[in-house]
Amino acid sequence: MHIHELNPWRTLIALSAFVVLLIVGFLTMHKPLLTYEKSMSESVAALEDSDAYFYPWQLEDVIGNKAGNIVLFDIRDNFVFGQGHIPGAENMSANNLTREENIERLKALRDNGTTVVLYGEDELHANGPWMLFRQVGFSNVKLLLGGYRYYFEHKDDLAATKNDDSYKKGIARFNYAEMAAPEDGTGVKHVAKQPVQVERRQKSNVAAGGC
Amino acid sequence: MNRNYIILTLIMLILAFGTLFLKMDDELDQVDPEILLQEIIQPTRYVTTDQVAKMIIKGDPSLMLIDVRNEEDFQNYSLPRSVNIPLDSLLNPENLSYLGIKGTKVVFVSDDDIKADQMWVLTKRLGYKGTYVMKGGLNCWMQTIIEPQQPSGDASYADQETYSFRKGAQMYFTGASAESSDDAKVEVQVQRREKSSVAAGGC
Amino acid sequence: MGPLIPNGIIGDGWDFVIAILIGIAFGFILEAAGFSSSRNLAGVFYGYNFVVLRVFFTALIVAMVGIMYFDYLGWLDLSKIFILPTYLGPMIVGGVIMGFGFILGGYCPGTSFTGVAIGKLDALFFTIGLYVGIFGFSLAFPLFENFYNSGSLGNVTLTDVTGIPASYFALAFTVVALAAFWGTMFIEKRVRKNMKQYKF
Amino acid sequence: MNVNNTIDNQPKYINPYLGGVLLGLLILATVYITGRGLGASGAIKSAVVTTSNTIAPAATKSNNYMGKFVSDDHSPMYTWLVFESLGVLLGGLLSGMLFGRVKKFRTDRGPQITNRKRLFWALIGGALFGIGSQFGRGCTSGAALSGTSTFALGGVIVMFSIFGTGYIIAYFFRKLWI
Repeated sequence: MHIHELNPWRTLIALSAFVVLLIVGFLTMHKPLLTYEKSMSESVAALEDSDAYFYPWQLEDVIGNKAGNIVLFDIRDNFVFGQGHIPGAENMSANNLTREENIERLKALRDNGTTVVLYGEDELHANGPWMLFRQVGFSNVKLLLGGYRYYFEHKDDLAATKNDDSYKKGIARFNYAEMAAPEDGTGVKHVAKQPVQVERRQKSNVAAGGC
Repeated sequence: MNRNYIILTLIMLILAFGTLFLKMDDELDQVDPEILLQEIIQPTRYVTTDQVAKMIIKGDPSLMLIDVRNEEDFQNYSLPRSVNIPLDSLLNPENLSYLGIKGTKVVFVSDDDIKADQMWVLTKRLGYKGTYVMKGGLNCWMQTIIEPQQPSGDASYADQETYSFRKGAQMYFTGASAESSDDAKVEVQVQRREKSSVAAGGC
Repeated sequence: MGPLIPNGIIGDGWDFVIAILIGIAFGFILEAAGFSSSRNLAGVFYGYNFVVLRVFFTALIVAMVGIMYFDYLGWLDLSKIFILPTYLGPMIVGGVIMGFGFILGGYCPGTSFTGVAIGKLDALFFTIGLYVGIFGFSLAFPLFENFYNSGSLGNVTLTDVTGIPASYFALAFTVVALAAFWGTMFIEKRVRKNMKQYKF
Repeated sequence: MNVNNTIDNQPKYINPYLGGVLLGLLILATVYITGRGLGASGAIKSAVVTTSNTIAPAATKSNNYMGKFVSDDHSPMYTWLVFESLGVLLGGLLSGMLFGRVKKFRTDRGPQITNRKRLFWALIGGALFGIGSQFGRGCTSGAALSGTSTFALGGVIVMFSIFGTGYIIAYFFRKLWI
């Protein structure tokens, strides 16, 4: 009779307890309300997708009720919304975006093919929520360029904004190099920059220790 | 008796095989979408051009400026000590190593604030902390720091103070000669928490 | 959720209390499994007692597989656990030296502590030897400081180096370990039959 | 079969696989709670640094190796691994008492060598293990077991080189054990 021939029923119990623990883990696993549908690299690429934006002049159709299945969501808070908003817009203020019913609402709108246009005070305001919704698979969510402020300034002649690009982002409005050039006449330097020496992160070991 | 060993072997094998079917994120670690959304709706990530200018002037070692424009624009003009990470090459591991250093404040800069904000959302999804967006971007930088507008005579004291700081900063960043020596004092108490002055020339 | 202490769920103050509790469990398991006897430990190299192999590899595969599941279930954040840094040359040399130490001394550090606890003189001498060895190492450190720091690959995992997902390693280790368990069971039977005397 | 090995004489060790499963779960729990694995040789290192620091503080601080572990605000003994190793001693004692293995001092040895020889080789083996564990950044429990179970490359290297060497040289030292 050797050690290894002893009946391993306790081992079986210990291992089974472990298996039960894992099964309980699987059963109680938190099912998230939202999951990323786009990977990081897809999300980066998706920012170039012009289909994800909604132009101010397109609002005319929405306001005039000519375009079906487009819903405007105003993410500013309720009070500001009450003071003025794009006609036909619904209020879904940013603080409530994480509410389950709002997420469900978006899911329902996606499923029946309705386009959702998000807007905030300016474009920046709605940019974050818009990006997140696109990343979690709401491909029907679009961002209103220029935001409410631009709409408000041009609401009388939205069609004219077709030729206006003052609301567009990612454009240098000034010639930086010239503007910031020293005024003593040394002019604009076009010297290739030396890479800046900055600290980089090592692969982190969070809890140091071991033997 | 050996039957129990067979059962044990089988359990272990099944467990080990099971790991193959676990959907592991090969990707970098990511923040839960819900938590990310909650962070996104907080406006705490924005810093003003004045704050950035102060930090640069003071030489704050914890500041790291990351320029998210493309390389050509970056070569043409960039803020001092900034690092170029074009938005579309963020996921390059070499670029990611700039982020997530303990104790640094990373400020994203672009032409305006949209691209920087998009960068912020993407890096936040990857779980990096201590990242900020320079509100208004370089366009605002030009308007406020490089060519500050003098407030009208009856403007509040705070506005006058902001203006005098900006004139000093302008001199620092461009080498412009100061119009009057009084205005040119560069105010460098960076960390001071300030009440936001309304007329401080927002972009 | 986990790891609890790095994530701040359990305060740092509990660190040492937990250390003692974990140590007690560790010592208990080692001793109860028979690791307090150098005869048992050395047996793995001579084929008369494979208790080291069994305990070691069972622990290894349970922990490996468990970590995979814990990660999947969201209980453990793998990016926050300590990954042993790799120093290629020094680690191979260190392992070889430790291999000699294992055969000659019949213990490894953790097991020698449990041996001391139940009154094994050879375990006590082994522990004194450990102390002497590390002292000598520290004094002579300048001689091989360069070598000690050479071959650093950083805190890399098998997946980082090979690109193969961790679950394949877990499976491979499990299959090999299970095969070894069955194989050694027969080896042990044969070797023991030929042994004249075997006392614990 | 040999005479000594009757059932009464069998040491009451637990089934090795039970020990393994429990140890595996302990590693899991340790990683889950503390984010790192088990260890043992680190405690001896702390002891070395502490004594050296008491005897010759200046020399210790200037020593490139030990100097790293000296800090002004607490003793080098005040580390996680020292407490864990204290626990190992306690746990071993507990188990030994439970299974009736705590007896007067005695020596385990192979049948062909004397006690004195065995103790001599234990000392040498310990010294080698001490040196090796510093090069290997950990011993069997710290590097090989905890390291490998967290899929660290270093752990696997240490594990294979310890056991590989063991098997290669086992033949030459067989007198010690069989």
